[in-house]
Amino acid sequence: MGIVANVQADGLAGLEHNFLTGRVEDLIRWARSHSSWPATFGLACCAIEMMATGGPHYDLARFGMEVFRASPRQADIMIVAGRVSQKMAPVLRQIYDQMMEPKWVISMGVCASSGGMFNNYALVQGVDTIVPVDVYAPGCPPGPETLLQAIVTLHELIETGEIMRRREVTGAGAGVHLDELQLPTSSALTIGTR
Amino acid sequence: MSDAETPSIDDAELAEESVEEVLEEELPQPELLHGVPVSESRGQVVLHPSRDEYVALVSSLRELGYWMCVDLCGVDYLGYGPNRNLPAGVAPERFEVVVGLLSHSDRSRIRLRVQIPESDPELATLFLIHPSVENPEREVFDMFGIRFDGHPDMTRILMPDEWVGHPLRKDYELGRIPVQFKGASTAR
Amino acid sequence: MRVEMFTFLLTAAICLAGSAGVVLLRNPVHNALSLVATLFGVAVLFIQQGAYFLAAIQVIVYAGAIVILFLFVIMLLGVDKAEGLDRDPILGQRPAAIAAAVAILGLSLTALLSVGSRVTGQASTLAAIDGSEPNINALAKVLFTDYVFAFEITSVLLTVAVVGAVVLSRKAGSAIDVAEFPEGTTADLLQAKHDAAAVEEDVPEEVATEDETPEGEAETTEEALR
Amino acid sequence: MTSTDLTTLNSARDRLTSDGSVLRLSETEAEQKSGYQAPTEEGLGERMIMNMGPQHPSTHGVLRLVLEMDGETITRSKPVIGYLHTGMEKTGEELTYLQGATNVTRMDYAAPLFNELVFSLAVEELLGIEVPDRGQWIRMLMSELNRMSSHLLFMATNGMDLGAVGMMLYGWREREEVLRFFEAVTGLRMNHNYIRPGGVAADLPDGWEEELSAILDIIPDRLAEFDLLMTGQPIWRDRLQGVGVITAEEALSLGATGPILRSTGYAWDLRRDQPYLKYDQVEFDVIAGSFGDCFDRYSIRLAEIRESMRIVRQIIEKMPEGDYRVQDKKVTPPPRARIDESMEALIHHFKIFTEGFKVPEGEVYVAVESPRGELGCYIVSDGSSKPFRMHIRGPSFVNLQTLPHLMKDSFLADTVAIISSVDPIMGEIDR
Amino acid sequence: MLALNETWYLVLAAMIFTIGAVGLLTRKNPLVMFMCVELMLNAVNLTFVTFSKALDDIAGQAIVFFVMVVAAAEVVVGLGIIVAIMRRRQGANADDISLMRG
Amino acid sequence: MTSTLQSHVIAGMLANDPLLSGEVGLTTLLVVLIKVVVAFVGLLLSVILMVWFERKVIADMQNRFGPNRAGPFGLFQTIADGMKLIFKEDLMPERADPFVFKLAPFLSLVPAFLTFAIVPIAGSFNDGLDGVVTILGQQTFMQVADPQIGILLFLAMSSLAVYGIMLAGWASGSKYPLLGSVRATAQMVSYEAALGLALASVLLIAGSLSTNAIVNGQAGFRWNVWMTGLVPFVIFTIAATAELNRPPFDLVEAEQELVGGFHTEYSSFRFAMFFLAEFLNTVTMSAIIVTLFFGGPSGPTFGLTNWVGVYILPFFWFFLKLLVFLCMFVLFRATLPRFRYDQVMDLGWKLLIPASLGWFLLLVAVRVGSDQGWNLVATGLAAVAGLLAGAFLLILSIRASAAKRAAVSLPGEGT
Repeated sequence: MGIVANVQADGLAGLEHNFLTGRVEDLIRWARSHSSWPATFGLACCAIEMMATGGPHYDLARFGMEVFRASPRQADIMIVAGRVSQKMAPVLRQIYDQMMEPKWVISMGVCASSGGMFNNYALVQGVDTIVPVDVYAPGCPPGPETLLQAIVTLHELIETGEIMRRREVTGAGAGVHLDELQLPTSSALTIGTR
Repeated sequence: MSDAETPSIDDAELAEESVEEVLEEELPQPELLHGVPVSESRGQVVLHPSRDEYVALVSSLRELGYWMCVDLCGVDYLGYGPNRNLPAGVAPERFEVVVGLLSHSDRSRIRLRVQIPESDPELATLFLIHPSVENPEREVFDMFGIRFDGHPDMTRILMPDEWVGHPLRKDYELGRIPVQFKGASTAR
Repeated sequence: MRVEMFTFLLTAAICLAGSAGVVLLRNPVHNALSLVATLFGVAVLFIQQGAYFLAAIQVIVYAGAIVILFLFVIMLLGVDKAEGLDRDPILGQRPAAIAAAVAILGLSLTALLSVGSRVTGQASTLAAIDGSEPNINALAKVLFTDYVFAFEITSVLLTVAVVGAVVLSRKAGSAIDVAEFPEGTTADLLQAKHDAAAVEEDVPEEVATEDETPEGEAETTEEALR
Repeated sequence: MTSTDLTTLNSARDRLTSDGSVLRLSETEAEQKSGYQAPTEEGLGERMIMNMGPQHPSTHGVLRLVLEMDGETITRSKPVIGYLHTGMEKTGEELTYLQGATNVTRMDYAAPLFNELVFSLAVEELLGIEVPDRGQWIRMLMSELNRMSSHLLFMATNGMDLGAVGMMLYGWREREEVLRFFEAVTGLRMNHNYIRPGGVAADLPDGWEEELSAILDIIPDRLAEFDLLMTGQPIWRDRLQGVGVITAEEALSLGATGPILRSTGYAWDLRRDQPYLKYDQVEFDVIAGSFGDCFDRYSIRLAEIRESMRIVRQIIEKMPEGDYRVQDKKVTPPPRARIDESMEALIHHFKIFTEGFKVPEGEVYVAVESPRGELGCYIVSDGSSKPFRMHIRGPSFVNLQTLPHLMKDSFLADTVAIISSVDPIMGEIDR
Repeated sequence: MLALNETWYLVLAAMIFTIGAVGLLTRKNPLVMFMCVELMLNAVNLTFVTFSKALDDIAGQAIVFFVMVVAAAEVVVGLGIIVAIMRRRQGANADDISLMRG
Repeated sequence: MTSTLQSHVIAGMLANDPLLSGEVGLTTLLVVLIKVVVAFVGLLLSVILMVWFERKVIADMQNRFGPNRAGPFGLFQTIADGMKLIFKEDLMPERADPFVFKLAPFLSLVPAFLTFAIVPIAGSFNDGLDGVVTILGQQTFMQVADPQIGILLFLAMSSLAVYGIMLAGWASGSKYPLLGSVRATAQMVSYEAALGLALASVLLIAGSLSTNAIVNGQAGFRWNVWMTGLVPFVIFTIAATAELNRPPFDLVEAEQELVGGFHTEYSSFRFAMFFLAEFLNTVTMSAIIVTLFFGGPSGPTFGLTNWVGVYILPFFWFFLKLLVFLCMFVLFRATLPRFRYDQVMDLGWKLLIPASLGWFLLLVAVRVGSDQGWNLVATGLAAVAGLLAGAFLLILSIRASAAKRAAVSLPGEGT
């Protein structure tokens, strides 16, 4: 049913570019960036912060991302939240393979990005050895602000099509590195009517 | 004793020898509690049963109110200095299994340290006395390679089944991978 | 008229294709789906002949309940594997079946076509279909007057069927052959382990390997049955 | 304490070792027999092996359960762990005592301060030092707040697991209030490395009382909402009451601690029964259940949030003035201001953070009551500045053993409630 | 163009009935055999309705109603039996049901 | 012969709709076409809004903003989701049954569309008008079709909706979806009985299966919700929620246990179709509830007989009532925990079905009593007494069987 069978490049990359397909492509990119459903892939500490990002204070739903899909088939973003052990690595890869194109990966936290402080026998030193990573969110764990920044960055990359260009260059993920945001959240901010 | 010492088997042998020498020279009568040598560490009571006394001791302690086995872990003393805080009459071995028992009625804890020789890393299981040791014993097996005789499911618990080696042994490398910085020509 | 003919032909094609599917397809789920197609076709034909209520009931009862029940059983039993059609159950059964089919069809067609478009029989005087009265009301009237006894009897039949089905499908104590599942208690396992000289052959592994190999299971039950 | 005696205990133990509720199937075999997309030859009327996880929405991270099911009823099961094994105990042997807290805090990521606390207590025990009063009270304050945030997290996930999506968000909302205070005090929302051997990293910030009382004003109202949405909800009660029942004797035999043990009516709480810090100077109740089911475990945690708030209120009143860490040059780095002034202080600071401090030989086991039960730390020191062996007794690791017994003969849907009620944190289980 | 009259329906019904009969005789899977019985019943129902229409007699439809009820009852009991057999014997087919004898 | 047959057929299908009673011309076809297109587009639009509405309302209940990046107030969020899903890679699992796997989404989408055909959405029902409006000079009803068997069509479609879910789960060829679909089938088939029985009470009052007649019968606030005594409405609503697989009955896709239930293996546009069908069904079911119990589009028209009184106000009332039920479904999702499978079955079989049957019998007794001129109070009391006795017996038998089951299972537990 899907019009696209295998999305490696932009939605309609195979077609000749004219005004119409160009517009359609823009539209598709807009849709993809505004509706990127994350897969529920929580591993460790970062998963808690990832869920907190979905909570009322930070509200992932603003980006249309509250639809955490349990089934990898329906998910677009895999947020690798936490340390990946040697035992988990094959499972991670399997779930990545089960996701449908187009799919994006955010490596959340230093453990996922590089093994972090646990440079030892048990951990995979950097999840980019298993799956291509598009955005690295630093921090241990990255605060929700940092994760949001990673997500917004990813959305921008998708909408501008930059992500595909970068992927072609690197041959893997887009590999965008961010700085950790250290925003004071001490302000009592309550969202909503209450 | 210095932290600059590099752990090696020779040291352990040395340590054993020195303790044996001490034992032969003085031969003091060990203080006994529940029929096994007892020592104290920072105010905590530690019993030192032999491998043969172990199960019977836990069993009788259970009768005495130590109903809960809260903890069971292993220690690899390879490369440790001579002073193991063992009472007289207990010969130090490379491995130790440390069992923590808790009595709710008199709110006290007691600790057991069982010496396990490197040549025969086996110990009887406590499973039929305290079912709570199932996971911890599997962990000790996984991490130290100490087999628990009679344990219903003596398989690896944390590492994958096909993993080689026992990570918490002192002669098992940490597995550190040198950090490589982007653009650097050589690994640092 | 053309519309009518068109509808009939289309529906008839669906019916025939569906019924052929029931017979020819190998996967029971596909069979059931083909059956649904036929049932739908028949429902449309009912509507074409003014039997609205029956058409609705046909969909609700046949498609919505009976075939669902079929599918449920297929999935429940996990018999959704394709069945080989190559082996003839009884020697010559299939040619005989074809012959019988040709005979039945031939006979009925001869009978039907020989009389042309006439339908023999007396038009009803008792329960005539009044064009002004809705079909449902007419049907309801005869059901609750002339056929009220039959109606009550069918309700008894249904009750009996339900009770029967419950009794049949209730899981008897021995529904699962315990012997096939060596559910050794831990103490047993430990005992066995101590007894056995060969410690290497772990008992838990035996537990694991012995359970649910479908072939073995079938054999043991077969023996048990004989 | 209760009517538990050795006879009932023995019979419970024998029952546990012989009822065969644990599926002794190795991981590889379980994989072969089933899997995420395994075939279904067995059909649904027969027993089949099902793998749940390690990446499954309701397994709290990466727990994997191998279930043997008869239809939808679970006959035997086995939790498979290790998917988050981080080698922290090994890493801990490579880090100095000062760095150690950074390591252990990442174990139980829902209650990081307890890990730091138990590690610090163990090191202090080995060092033989006594933390000043204010330091102890701050530790107590922080750990009680952490207990609240951890239990609020439980409320959220428990609600989510049972399909009350709203609860998920409400739990996070309240937790965020507590985290804001943590951030103000420690600078981080999680993995604080705030409680260190010798005291705490920094004194409480100015105006902490006001911030705290603001939190204490908000949360009781919100807990009343929880009562409305969950405690009094008929569907909620139906889902939890009588599900996953365990007796006190079974819990004792399986080494279960924390809310699981207390839900059986066995009121054992280290804060009261083996007091550490200054718990003997505050008033609080140990909440115990009576049925040992999931609902008891849920309501115990809910009540413990209220008890923690009670303790926090007392701490605000009683907080003494004074040092927040020991003034022992060997253990404590010099204050930040002095480093700029004195060369000596700079060298001292440098040395303590590079070499660490030496800890006398010996071994010690210290336990505290974490939100999940008894959190213990066993340290063997060889006199150097790094632990020779550092072992953490994670409550979830031991509590996880109750799962097969809790789940026996329950429905697949109940497993979710049961896993949730055990509240396992995989970081602590796998370490 | 031929006019659509009752014969068309009757011929169609006869064909469906025949197909059902063939299926019943040739298939081995008891579930499929059951489905074939349903096909035959449907063919008969169609005949009834056709005659009801032709003769302007609602009784034909009333009988179809009863046929449906009886079919439902039959399916319920029949499937119950099949489930009971299949539970014991994976992949049982109609030929094996003779084992039930005695 | 044939022409009478044809008009008979059409009259039967579309019953009292005056549009088709006379000569069927081009205008008529045009009107039908317009109605179909309007209904189709309107439904799609309403689904898009419904998804947005649900996400926004739930977000507000949880002190969040909800989607607000895609378009004003996040209104285009659903469109973005749909677009993205269409242009996502498609997958046919290796073990899947290709034909059935492709068929299943349609089977769940089509019934949802078809059911809406019988819902009257406007037209005046006051002052003796029976909802007739005039479009292009043709008199007609504001509904796509008004068959004699109207409500039976709804039942038929809701029983067909099971196919989509059942076959989707089976065709995926993996375990979680299969479990999900078996659950779904059992649940939907059981609750259909309660649904039908609750409906019977309405039909008893209305005396017709045609939705137009049912709405017409409720004109002047003689709404069935109180004419049938509230109980059928409550039962119908609960059963409808279960039929929709909406929380608290969403066991079928119970994420926490079965990952995604029957649609675990579906991605791309096929998943979008299931998603669409779920919300479509919600809208349709709300519309059916409004039609059956709350008088459909009927409401005060303030004596207006012009286009405001015929189109705008009735549609406004209809929409308002619809919104209430949509809100109700959203509220269920936001607050209630999920039932367990056996609890759902117990609720259906042991409570809803007996209760709806008993209430139906009570209504029948009252009806017969008033027809025969018996003393209504006495009849009512006798009926209630009879029902209470029945209920007592039922409870007794349930208790007995539970006790027996417990007794059987106890020795098995092994001491």
